[in-house]
Amino acid sequence: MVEQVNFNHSAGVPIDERVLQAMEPYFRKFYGNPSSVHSAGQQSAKAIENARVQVSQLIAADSKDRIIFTSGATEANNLALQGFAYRHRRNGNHIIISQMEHLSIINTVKFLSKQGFEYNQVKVDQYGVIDTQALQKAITDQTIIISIQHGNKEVGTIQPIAKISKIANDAAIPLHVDAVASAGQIPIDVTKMGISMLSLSSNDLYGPKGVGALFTKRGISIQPILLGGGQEYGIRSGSENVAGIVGMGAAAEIAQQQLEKNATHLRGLRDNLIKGVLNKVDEAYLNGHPKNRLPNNANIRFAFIEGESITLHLSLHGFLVATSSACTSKTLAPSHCLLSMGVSEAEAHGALQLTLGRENTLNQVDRFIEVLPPIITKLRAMSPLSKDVPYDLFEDEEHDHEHSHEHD
Amino acid sequence: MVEQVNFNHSAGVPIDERVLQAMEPYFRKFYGNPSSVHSAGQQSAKAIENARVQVSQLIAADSKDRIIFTSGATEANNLALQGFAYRHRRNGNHIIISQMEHLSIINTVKFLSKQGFEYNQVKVDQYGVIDTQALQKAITDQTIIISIQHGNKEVGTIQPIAKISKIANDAAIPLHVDAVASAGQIPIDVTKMGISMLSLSSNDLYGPKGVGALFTKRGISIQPILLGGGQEYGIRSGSENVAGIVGMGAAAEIAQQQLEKNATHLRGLRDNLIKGVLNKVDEAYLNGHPKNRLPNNANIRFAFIEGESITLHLSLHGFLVATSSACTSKTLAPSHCLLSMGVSEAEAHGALQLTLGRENTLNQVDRFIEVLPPIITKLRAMSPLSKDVPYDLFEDEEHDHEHSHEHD
Amino acid sequence: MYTQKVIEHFTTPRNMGEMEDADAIGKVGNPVCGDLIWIYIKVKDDVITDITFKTFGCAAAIATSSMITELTKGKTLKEAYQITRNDVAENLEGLPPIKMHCSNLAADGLHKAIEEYLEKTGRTIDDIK
Amino acid sequence: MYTQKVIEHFTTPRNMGEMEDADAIGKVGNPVCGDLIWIYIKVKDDVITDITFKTFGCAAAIATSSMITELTKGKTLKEAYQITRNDVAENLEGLPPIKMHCSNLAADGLHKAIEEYLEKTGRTIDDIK
Ligand SMILES: Cc1ncc(COP(=O)(O)O)c(C=O)c1O
Ligand SMILES: Cc1ncc(COP(=O)(O)O)c(C=O)c1O
Repeated sequence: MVEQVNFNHSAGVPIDERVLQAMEPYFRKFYGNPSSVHSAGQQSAKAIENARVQVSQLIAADSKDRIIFTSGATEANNLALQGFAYRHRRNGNHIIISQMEHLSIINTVKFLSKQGFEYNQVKVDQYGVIDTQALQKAITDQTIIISIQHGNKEVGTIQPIAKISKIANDAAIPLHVDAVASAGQIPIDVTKMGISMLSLSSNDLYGPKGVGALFTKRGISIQPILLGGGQEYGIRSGSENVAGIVGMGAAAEIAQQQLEKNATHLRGLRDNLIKGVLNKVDEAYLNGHPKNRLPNNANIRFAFIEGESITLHLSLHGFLVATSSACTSKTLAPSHCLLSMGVSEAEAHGALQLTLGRENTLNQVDRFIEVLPPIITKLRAMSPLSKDVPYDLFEDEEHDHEHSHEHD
Repeated sequence: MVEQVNFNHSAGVPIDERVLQAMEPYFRKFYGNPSSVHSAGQQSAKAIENARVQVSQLIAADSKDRIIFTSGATEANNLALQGFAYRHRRNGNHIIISQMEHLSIINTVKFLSKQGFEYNQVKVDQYGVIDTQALQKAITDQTIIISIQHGNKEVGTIQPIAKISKIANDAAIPLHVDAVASAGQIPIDVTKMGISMLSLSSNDLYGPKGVGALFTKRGISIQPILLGGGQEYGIRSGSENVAGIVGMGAAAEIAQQQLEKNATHLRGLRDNLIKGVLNKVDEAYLNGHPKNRLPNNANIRFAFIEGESITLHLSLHGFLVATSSACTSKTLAPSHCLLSMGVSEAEAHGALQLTLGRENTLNQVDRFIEVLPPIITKLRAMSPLSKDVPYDLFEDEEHDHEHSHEHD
Repeated sequence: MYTQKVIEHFTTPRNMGEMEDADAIGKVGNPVCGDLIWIYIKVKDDVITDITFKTFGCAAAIATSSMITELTKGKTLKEAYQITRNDVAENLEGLPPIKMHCSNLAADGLHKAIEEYLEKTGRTIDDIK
Repeated sequence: MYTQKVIEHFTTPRNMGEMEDADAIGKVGNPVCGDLIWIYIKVKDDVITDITFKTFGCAAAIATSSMITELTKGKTLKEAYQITRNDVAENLEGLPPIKMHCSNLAADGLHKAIEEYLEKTGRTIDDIK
């Protein structure tokens, strides 16, 4: 069998062995409830506090700030927005996000908009970078919170958080940052960056799935979503996932210690990957910002062919990669990020999303650059589209494909 | 060092080794996102569907029903009540629960009561059994949902769900059952029992913490709390905690297969424990129902002394047990269950909550019965309270203890 | 998620390519939706003597295109017109539910090519049915 | 969660028990709140010559009761009255934050016993301060 190479870390990251080892005692031995007075419970409580410190250090949080452990990034984002919006409703009902946000932000503000809130989605440029002037203009006297992601997992673009935070702080509006894709990849300093809330995911730090965290700066108050026993400062009830939290803490510590080393390694791979592919394949384009991008992300669009068929060929060569093609999503809807960046729906189908991990090697990248071009050639030979028969020939045509589907 | 004996399974259960083994591949190998098309992702997706089947079998759910995986029982209870209440608001705004419910039910309905809902807490008798006549009377034409727990983790009482479900079904009101403490202990058949929604916790089945599930019967629609990528039938977004879900599935399967065997073992230990202690210690009383109680639960109240001091002595002999004494809780508030059952606040302080687990032995129970009586004797010798100086001498006194605290 | 049969037709598609002297071409789909299938046919005495395809689309779109050419070659127009979406899916030993629409598309392409051919020869499908 | 010192005073409390011929008893707390402390004192020439306690309560309540009797024995009423909650907690090498109120209670019990004794002898605390 061919070697399996994972270039699809956006869909899941293998847990670091050291993290798993740190977790194990909390499955078998210290399974006590942190609220109980017994030594096993006390040990769990200590371990959780230790994990809080480990996570705060990754983002340079102050000891007066809070790290609230959740079941993942989705819950952290929901807690940040729902929790803040409901608590501060009296101050206004307007929320600002961007077009590049993850669905756990977009669908949360859509949900809130049914509860009397309103929102703006600030537009982005062709690289997916937020239009800060548009952000400035979107602010009203009703705006209570701004939520902008740090890095985009799909296209790799990093937002100018310093600029964004200045705009927010000048208007005295708290800034929530979804740092799920950037944490551990690039440095984060919530204090220097002027961030009031920040969401993290454990798995993206090579920790276990099913854990995440919301940072809230001292003085920021939010309302709980999950009510119950009052765990996590009363803001997130439920018996603590002790092993999971310990794992996230350990993962955060490793991520922080190795940040520079990992980022350098990944940037090297990424740049080779991008250069190699763009050199060897015609009509291939980089999606996302050419410079301000996550160290582990390469997103490349291939004209005239569809992404799922590329990924399937690649997987037969052992390479696991993702595509932004709508064909692989549950809803068959194209990536809202690419569309926001001005990529057409048709072109978006041909985008490959390559997300590297610590364990990837230059060798694997070199092999990928060998394997990919013949696949592209083969699929292009099969496609009715080409420079002579471009996508836009079809723009006005009736979508009979969907029709036939409906009549089925 | 003395052997550590855990009689405090209500505060956490050690994970079953077989469960941990089932989980391990999903940490290291099949960490793919179940929504992705790759084999690793497909393997995760299959594993999750398998876990759904394992969990449904534990509660005899139909394949048309849904098992929605959550981050735990607290989330399952919140999702059931918030999700149902918001979705069916048009049909009414009244919710019925009981006095015995867990805080994740009580605090959720309290929260909902700030959003325009109303609730009744049906009273219970001295054994903690719901007054079904009171339940019947509590129903109004505004009642949209009834939520009653199956078994009580603290005092062990099992509710007459069949009767309760008949009342609910006669009134055409869906019944939610919190089966966190009963699942795996006593048989559950959601179909025969006429249950519309049911909450489960993985850890209570000897699975990992941080996982739970909500069963919803076919046709029951609820609104999501966590918005995002649309996982779990669109009702619970967030990348799936694959290893955790696999663990919960494996735990459910083992729990189902061994249910009779484990229950028999635990009932034997429990009955010996209760008989032994009540025989050897004066002024000791069983809390909860004498017959209809969970196989693993013994809750015994000792007059004139306080629970935390008993548990500390016991822990020095290696026994980990819990107390319902307010002194061990974060809020210093006494157990609302005992109070509902008519136990006075003063008496509630002397209650020991003994929750047994599969790994406990008759030998350990025998040793406990040897160790406990001298501890009770010693603490009673220390206490100013006795038959001659009973609690109620103090009922009308000023609470100067709290006063001095306030002036601090 | 795909059957072995789908993978096989996807990796080594039958009858792939443009047909310069095609008697008719059935063009269906739209790149906006992610699928575009062109079915080329050559017809003699109302028998499909040759058939090829070009497809922009996912693995299912490619495999169904390949399969439909295999099912069709040598059939009369009438027989070919009766080939259904299900025939395609069945011969591929199944398609994932979310991909069923792709098998529709290949069959639609074939039907459209036949209709186009008939139109050129001044007939409709009822004339040969 | 408890220091070794707390555990030691809890398991082998000093000066535990009723004092039949006590000169005064300071009764504080309430079983409803989970703590009840009775401090018995014997006084000679304004010196506490003997002191015992009886306590219903948690480990912290018992350990602080024991500690306060140890701190007090042989002290003058004036000295004893100056013993604070912090003295008790410090001598126990700390108490968990949530248990700090228990150390209040033991000190309150001692103070109440002294006040009661003074009242019996027709004085107030200011008379000896
Ligand atoms: C930027 C961002 N935020 C939030 C999430 C949600 O994470 P999860 O699905 O782990 O809850 C994702 C998932 O990929 C993400 O990329
Ligand atoms: C009956 C019942 N329901 C719900 C819960 C909440 O469980 P968790 O804290 O694991 O979310 C508990 C916890 O003990 C419980 O006993």
